[in-house]
Amino acid sequence: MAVPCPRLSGRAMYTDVTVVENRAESETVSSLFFDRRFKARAGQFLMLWLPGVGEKPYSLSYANGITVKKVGPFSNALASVKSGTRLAVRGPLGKGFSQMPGRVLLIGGGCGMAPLRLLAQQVEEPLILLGGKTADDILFLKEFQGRGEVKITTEDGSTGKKGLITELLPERADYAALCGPEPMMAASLKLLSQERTKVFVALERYMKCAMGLCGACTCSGYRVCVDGPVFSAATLIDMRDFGWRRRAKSGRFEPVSGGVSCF
Amino acid sequence: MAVPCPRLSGRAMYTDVTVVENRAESETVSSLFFDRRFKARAGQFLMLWLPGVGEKPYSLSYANGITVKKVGPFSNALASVKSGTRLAVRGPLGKGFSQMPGRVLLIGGGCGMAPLRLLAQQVEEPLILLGGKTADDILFLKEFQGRGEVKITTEDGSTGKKGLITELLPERADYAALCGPEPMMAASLKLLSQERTKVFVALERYMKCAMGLCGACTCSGYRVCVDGPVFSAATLIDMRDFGWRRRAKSGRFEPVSGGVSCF
Amino acid sequence: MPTRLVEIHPPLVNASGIFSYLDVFIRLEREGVCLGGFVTKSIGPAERSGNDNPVVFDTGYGLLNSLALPTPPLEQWLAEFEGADLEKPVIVSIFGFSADDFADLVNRLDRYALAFELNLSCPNVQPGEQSLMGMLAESPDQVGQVVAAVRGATDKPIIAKLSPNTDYLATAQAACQAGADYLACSNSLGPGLAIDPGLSCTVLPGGTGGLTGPPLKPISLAMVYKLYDLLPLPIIAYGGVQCWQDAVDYFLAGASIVGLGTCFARKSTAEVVGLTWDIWRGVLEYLDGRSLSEIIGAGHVH
Amino acid sequence: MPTRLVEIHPPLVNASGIFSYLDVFIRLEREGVCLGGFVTKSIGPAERSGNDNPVVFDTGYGLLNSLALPTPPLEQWLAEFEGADLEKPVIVSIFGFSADDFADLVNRLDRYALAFELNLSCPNVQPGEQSLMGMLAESPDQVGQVVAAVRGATDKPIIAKLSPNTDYLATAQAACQAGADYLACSNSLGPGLAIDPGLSCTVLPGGTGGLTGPPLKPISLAMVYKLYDLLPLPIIAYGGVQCWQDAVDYFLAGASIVGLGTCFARKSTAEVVGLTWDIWRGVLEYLDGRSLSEIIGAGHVH
Ligand SMILES: Cc1cc2nc3c(=O)[nH]c(=O)nc-3n(C[C@H](O)[C@H](O)[C@H](O)COP(=O)(O)OP(=O)(O)OC[C@H]3O[C@@H](n4cnc5c(N)ncnc54)[C@H](O)[C@@H]3O)c2cc1C
Ligand SMILES: Cc1cc2nc3c(=O)[nH]c(=O)nc-3n(C[C@H](O)[C@H](O)[C@H](O)COP(=O)(O)OP(=O)(O)OC[C@H]3O[C@@H](n4cnc5c(N)ncnc54)[C@H](O)[C@@H]3O)c2cc1C
Ligand SMILES: Cc1cc2nc3c(=O)[nH]c(=O)nc-3n(C[C@H](O)[C@H](O)[C@H](O)COP(=O)(O)O)c2cc1C
Ligand SMILES: Cc1cc2nc3c(=O)[nH]c(=O)nc-3n(C[C@H](O)[C@H](O)[C@H](O)COP(=O)(O)O)c2cc1C
Ligand code: FES
Ligand code: FES
Repeated sequence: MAVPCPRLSGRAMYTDVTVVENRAESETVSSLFFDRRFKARAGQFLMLWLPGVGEKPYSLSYANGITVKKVGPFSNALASVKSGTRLAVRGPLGKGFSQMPGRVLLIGGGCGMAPLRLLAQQVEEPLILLGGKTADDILFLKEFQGRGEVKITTEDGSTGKKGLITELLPERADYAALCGPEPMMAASLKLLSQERTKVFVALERYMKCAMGLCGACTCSGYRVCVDGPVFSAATLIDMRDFGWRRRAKSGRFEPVSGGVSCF
Repeated sequence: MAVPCPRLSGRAMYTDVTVVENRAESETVSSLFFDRRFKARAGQFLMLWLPGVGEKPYSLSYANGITVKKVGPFSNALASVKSGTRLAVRGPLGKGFSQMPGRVLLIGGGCGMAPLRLLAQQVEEPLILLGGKTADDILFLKEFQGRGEVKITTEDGSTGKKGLITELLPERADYAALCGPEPMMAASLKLLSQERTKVFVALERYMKCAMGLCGACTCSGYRVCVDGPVFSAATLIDMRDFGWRRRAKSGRFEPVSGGVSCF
Repeated sequence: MPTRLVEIHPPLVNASGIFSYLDVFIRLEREGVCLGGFVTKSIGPAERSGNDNPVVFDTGYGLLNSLALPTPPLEQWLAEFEGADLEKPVIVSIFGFSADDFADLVNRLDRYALAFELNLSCPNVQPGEQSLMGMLAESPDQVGQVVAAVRGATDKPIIAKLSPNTDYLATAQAACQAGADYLACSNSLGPGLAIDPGLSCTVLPGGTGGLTGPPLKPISLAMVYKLYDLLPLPIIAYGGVQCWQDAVDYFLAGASIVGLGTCFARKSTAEVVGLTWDIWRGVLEYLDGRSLSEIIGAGHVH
Repeated sequence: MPTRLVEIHPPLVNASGIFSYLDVFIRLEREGVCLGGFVTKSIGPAERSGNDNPVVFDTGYGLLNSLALPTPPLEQWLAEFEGADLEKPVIVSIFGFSADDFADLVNRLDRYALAFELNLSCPNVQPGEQSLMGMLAESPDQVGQVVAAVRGATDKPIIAKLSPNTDYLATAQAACQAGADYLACSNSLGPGLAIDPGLSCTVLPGGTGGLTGPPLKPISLAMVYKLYDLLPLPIIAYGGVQCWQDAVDYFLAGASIVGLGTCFARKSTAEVVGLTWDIWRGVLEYLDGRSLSEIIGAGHVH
């Protein structure tokens, strides 16, 4: 092997990975697997660069993979890369979920199930609550069932209980991890924090530098790329924008529920 | 203490030292002692910077000091700094003397006695041969006597044997270390290498960058600042310029015996 | 000495485009950051998205960026300023494509600004644009016109932010004559290029981006040093500050205020706060009881 | 493709002013250095001492130097060339203060040179001088005259060494029109300044020095990339190469030959040899059987 560059030791910008499998998880969701495993905590993310298309953040759903929902130009391009494609990635970036000893509740909706899948591997016998619009939105069901008890709600009742995930709450737990659409997380948080549960929430914001410099990803002054994406409920109390608004590419505020959401 | 700079960790250019003593060793020679000890092998040197005057190399004669002979503008300025003065130094630089297990011969002349003084502390019971024009040239006599047997020659016979140091050779030894005027070293080397002695020689050349880049200090293609200043006899065989010529500030060749030598 | 002073204690600020938004400043202030004030990202006349990602590239020794001046609509900026619960003063950085643009922005933002920093020198562009550096910093005339227009629109201190890639002595002189109160040295270097050998293509949109961090430090230090000798204006120094020694170097060269940017890369809020304190404590230890004004310019021994 | 090619295998050289003298090249050749040829320090019309020490300052991220072109008398150079027992070819770097100086040097040195590299771009000066960069690189006219004069004096390949601090597209164009065969990117950056906070004074004589090493890399890479698109001349790349990836970046950007300088700092002869092999082996592994020409310019995806 060629001698590694002193310039790059420990601070290379990109890691080159090769896609070894592109697995369809549902109509609109695919997982990409790489020829490389990352040492990461669930909740950490990669910046994935497709030359000529862009560079966007994706949570690790596997130690060697990510899961993408086709919602716009980038995610469609990403979901259609063939196995054998070389990609440049940065990461794992950000702060993931902490250790959660004790009874853990995992609450997931939409692509939030991606980091939750990895988290389910990192905690003992979690109770897992999954919510979606329809059966097709429930990802990784087998794998979740292999890790703990799973309860499901769908808005159309096509699988699990008909209704919203919040209706399964409050479940008693020492810890809860929330990944999903921000309105769902905000609603769940309100119900949960009254109980004696340490709650962690994974946020998404538009990211540019993904290294804490540009401020694009701010949520009430916390830079999600370095202070998050996982925040504790204690911090969220201070975040007015949580569940309310986020900055678009220009920095303009838009409601968290607006736009083409990936959830 | 202020947090050290990551930029400078392990690669700071200058170390600031304060002169705590300026000790006259003879009419023309002074030792400067610093408030800091350097971990160095004998033969290694410091670049000493006097703002507005220049920056020149001096061998460590003590772990915390150097010894300077007044021969020109820089050495005169340096020899007259008062205790309390702050100086900026680079180093220790270069390759010093190797470990020398066994019977060691130390052969010194002129300012060559400076690195030899430190070397005498780093080897066991050396036999020390010192040569000078006159008694005043013999430095550190007490300290050398405290380390091993000392033999002296002076050209005027004012102390020791009258004559040249080469007349004390050949002494049998496993190792010999030579520091002094290049003609003396070249002559000694010839006498010594026929015996089964590993010989090391400390060279001096005009130095500019003192980091191996500029080539100013070359002696037959070896850059003295990084390949030396200490060379083995095996290497010296390949160095035509040894004992013959050196480059001046412009790169012009001059004879090693020419100019105002500090020896 | 200028009549219009930028009062900032301690004399440390963030660099424009770093942290960028008022909500981040508020957060840092709450967490006890050791900065005397904040500088906004450069605010432009109309909403801009800036370039597509990737917009940064870490060379391992410095950072290339090609954000290319994203900015929310001005109305949103005004609303954010109105609502901002911030104690420390804010220097408002602005940019535009004409002297009128600059003057209009100053009119709208005047009541929120401790001072205006004019971005005359950003080397980055969205595809097809000319850079601020090309339009303004390369032409002392243009710089004079922009500064004069702003001077006519405000009594707040005006800071002219210079480029290290142009004849900055000429630009600075033009800015000074047109009524600038401060000089800022400097905006980013180059621009430089990054290639990904794995994918065999350039990384940044358009290929190039401005270089910041340690590579810029000696260049910007030379600018501060020379401008301190040349002109009577106080100087804000940006470029490659990583530790207190760098800040001290800038003060010795003649800067009155020092800005921090790339050194915050990959640092959480708590780490940012910690670094600012490390830097300021280091400066205080170096001062060892002396006042800062004693060392400003003290590196000029002739 | 130029008619006059610089044949260098492997396509790696030292940068001018690094190692400098023929005796050092001979030593490195004997020890098996993996360079295809050597570049002399810039040879001037008359003996010069260069600046007083300290002439280098390590910023921790790059190197400032202000050697300011020391050079032995030309007669000595000629004698050294005559006596030099060297197999690898030598590119002779020259500088002067007029077009005649350059032409005279070429006349005297022609038989020893594989090619001439014209130093049009050194930013360093002895006290009171104007820099080569100021005299030549800042004026495409002057550059044209110097290159034309040299073109008239030799049939050897002419390499025009450019500055990153001036309008290098214009300079390169002038050099090309006047008959240059190669462009070299680039000479040192800035200049920059170094201050010693302990002693509170500037370090280098005159304060400033050219910046080399990693800070220069992205800037020089941008030059190579742009000039490769603009002009039909092959390019020698200098600036901040530390490892094979850097060399590959330059080849992808369009360089035909890559030069190494500051990366050799603090390296013994054996370490220098080792580093050149590490770099070249890395390039070969990257090529993975392809020829070098396949990757030269391959980073230009449009
Ligand atoms: C920390 C983090 C982790 C993420 N993890 C995943 C994941 O595991 N799987 C997944 O499918 N998606 C994930 N995303 C979202 C993903 O980055 C893209 O935003 C999404 O794929 C849409 O991109 P697009 O260009 O296809 O659609 P667009 O048309 O650009 O946008 C669709 C919607 O996504 C939002 N969006 C666009 N770009 C970003 C961005 N860079 N960061 C945040 N939001 C953006 C827009 O506001 C819009 O509402 C994550 C985002 C963040 C910040
Ligand atoms: C590795 C090394 C170790 C040295 N150790 C000592 C020491 O321990 N004690 C000591 O007194 N001197 C030592 N010297 C010599 C010292 O660096 C100065 O050269 C000397 O003090 C004369 O400097 P000057 O300016 O006073 O005299 P100058 O008038 O400049 O020169 C007097 C003579 O010294 C030579 N010389 C000048 N500058 C240098 C230089 N930078 N490097 C080499 N030779 C030079 C000149 O060729 C001239 O012959 C050492 C030199 C080297 C290279
Ligand atoms: C990500 C990023 C964004 C920047 N945005 C701006 C900007 O909007 N306006 C501006 O004047 N300078 C901008 N700059 C330049 C900085 O304000 C500063 O001048 C430069 O980064 C040098 O400081 P540093 O080396 O400490 O980062 C930006 C720099 C970076 C790294
Ligand atoms: C100590 C030193 C001396 C130099 N002397 C010269 C010179 O004489 N002529 C020249 O054209 N360039 C000179 N340069 C510039 C180099 O040739 C090269 O262009 C520059 O250092 C960039 O390469 P690097 O980053 O690999 O060092 C010198 C550079 C250094 C560091
Ligand atoms: S994306 Fe730039 S600070 Fe988070
Ligand atoms: S002094 Fe420059 S190479 Fe030794």
